[in-house]
Amino acid sequence: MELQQGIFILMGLAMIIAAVLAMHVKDLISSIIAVGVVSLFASILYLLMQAPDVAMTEAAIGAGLSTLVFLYALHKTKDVEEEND
Amino acid sequence: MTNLPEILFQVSTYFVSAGIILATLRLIKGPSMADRVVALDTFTVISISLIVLIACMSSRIIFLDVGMVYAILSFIGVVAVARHLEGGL
Amino acid sequence: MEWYRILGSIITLIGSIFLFLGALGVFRMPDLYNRMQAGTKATTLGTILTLLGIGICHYEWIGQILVIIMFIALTNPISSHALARAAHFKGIPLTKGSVTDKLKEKENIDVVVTDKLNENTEVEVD
Amino acid sequence: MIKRIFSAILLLGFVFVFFIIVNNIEEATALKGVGKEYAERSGNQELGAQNIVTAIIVTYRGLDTLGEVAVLFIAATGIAVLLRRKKKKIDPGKKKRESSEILLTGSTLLAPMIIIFGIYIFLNGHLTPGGGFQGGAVIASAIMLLFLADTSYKINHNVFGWLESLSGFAYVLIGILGLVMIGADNFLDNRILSLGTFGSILSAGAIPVIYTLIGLKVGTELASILDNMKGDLE
Amino acid sequence: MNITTIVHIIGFALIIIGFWGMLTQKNMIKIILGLAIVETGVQLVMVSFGFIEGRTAPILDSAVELSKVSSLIVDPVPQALVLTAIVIGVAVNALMLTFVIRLYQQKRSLSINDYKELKW
Repeated sequence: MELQQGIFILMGLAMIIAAVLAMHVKDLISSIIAVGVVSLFASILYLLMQAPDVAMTEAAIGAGLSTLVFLYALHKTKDVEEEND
Repeated sequence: MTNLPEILFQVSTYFVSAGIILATLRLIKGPSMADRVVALDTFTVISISLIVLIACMSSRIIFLDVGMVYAILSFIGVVAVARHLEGGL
Repeated sequence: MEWYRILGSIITLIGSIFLFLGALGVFRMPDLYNRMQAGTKATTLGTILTLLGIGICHYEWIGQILVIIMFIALTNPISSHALARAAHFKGIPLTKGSVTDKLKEKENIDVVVTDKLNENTEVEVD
Repeated sequence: MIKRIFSAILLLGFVFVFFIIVNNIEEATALKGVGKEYAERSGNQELGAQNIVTAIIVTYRGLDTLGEVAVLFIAATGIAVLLRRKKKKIDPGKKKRESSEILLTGSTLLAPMIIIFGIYIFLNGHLTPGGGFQGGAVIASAIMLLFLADTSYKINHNVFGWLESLSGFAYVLIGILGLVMIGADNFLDNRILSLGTFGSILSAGAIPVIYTLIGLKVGTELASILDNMKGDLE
Repeated sequence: MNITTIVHIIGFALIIIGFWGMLTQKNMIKIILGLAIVETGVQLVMVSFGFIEGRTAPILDSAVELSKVSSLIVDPVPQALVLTAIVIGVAVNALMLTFVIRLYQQKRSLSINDYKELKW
């Protein structure tokens, strides 16, 4: 097996494990982190598939913006709960 | 002897891949979410090396731009989760 | 066979070994703070060495590689600092063999010192 | 219970379809269709852009990109309408925890650097990977870092709104200039400026100008989405 | 096994995992996370349609000879499609999360089972 295919299979396994973890784990923050890991490895796969533009977009969006949008939503839905109590 | 650098680069890629496997195990195991964030931090640093190694193996300088974006933006996600944990979001 | 290519690839190999050891530390260390130590310090050194090796090997890339190294050296400590501080405030416990917790001591001392300062200023104003 | 059986049947159907697709996929060995056409035209330096993806996004498929930017604008407007601010006072007992000195200093040092890096990305869109969408995301990330570091940081809504509207307006205006100056079916053509030497920064006609406008628009829109999601009660 | 097949399998596995999560989870934020995974899978499959083994990225700097471009580069059209789709995806995710926040402010619940007005 060549090195490049090995990296593809390793990244794919890590992505699938992270995706299953994101759907399976009870804790929402861990779930958000796991989705971030999925997008990180997707960016490396795009780079290996000779698509640097797409890799750069996925890196810029998935690194921070997407995580923070989900965290803000989580924060807001908790915040109202505290006010209600 | 002529392709010694290529062999050494391949061995380096194997080491980096082993690092990714170990950090994935920590991501699965991590008892608290802070442990998973540590795994994410490790992933980002390791993948910058992997990106530059891929650029070296395909010998195209344009791939380094992706590494630059990752190097300067990847810490923001970790900071976001950290600020959420300490209640400052 | 140019000597700089061999030198660069050897430096890259050393850096990747550091990366592997850092990830091993993340997997093996007993509590969060030790893991963070392994996962940030060792991997930062490993990444810098890996990039420098590739920069020596392809010497025409050295400008962009130095920019990447500068970004890593600036951003990595900030994220690990924020994470460690958040974990400490969240109350994640230290491992059993830990000897000292300076941040907790510092917080307690801080309160006392500010109280004293306030008293002093009040006295001076009066 | 019946819901679970239905979802299992649906997933099994997906697995079946995907299995057929994976079995019957024939690996591509050559470019064909529009891809080949665009590659050959770029090889002849028709537009003067080194990055073929940029050439496709900005010029060959420019109308689609206008649509994408419109979708982004509608999403941002929808978020702003749904999360409109109510006038409410925060009780002083429930304040956010201030960030540490290191994060504050680091963010004030890093945010201008990240913004300059974003500008570098969308000015070099025709030479290296990257462009307006990526540069806009990078600029929005800089503003996000400021949000994270400083709890009292507020963006200037006037400046952001004007920047967004002006860049969108100028984008459409450049498209109409192509209609006027080149020909009837050349909306969003980049040859309204001279093409320059292939591979230098001031080349490829209007592509850097268009990508700068797209970058400003995407950056301000993503930043305003973040600001609305953050939504501090005044 | 060639690379296109591997990436197809990864992408389809991500799509199925995301759908599984969307169908079985109760929490609305988690359903949106499942949709984000599905998006990633679809984008991976789309990029892999344009990949041709042994060719290089579609950027014509000194590494690509200009006279025989069409036999040296991978297909640029799927990359251009996916690039905009990613940026649109995060805005659409933010819009969906906004709906979730508004629903939460109405009923104080994140569970999908509590919103039954439109069920027949």
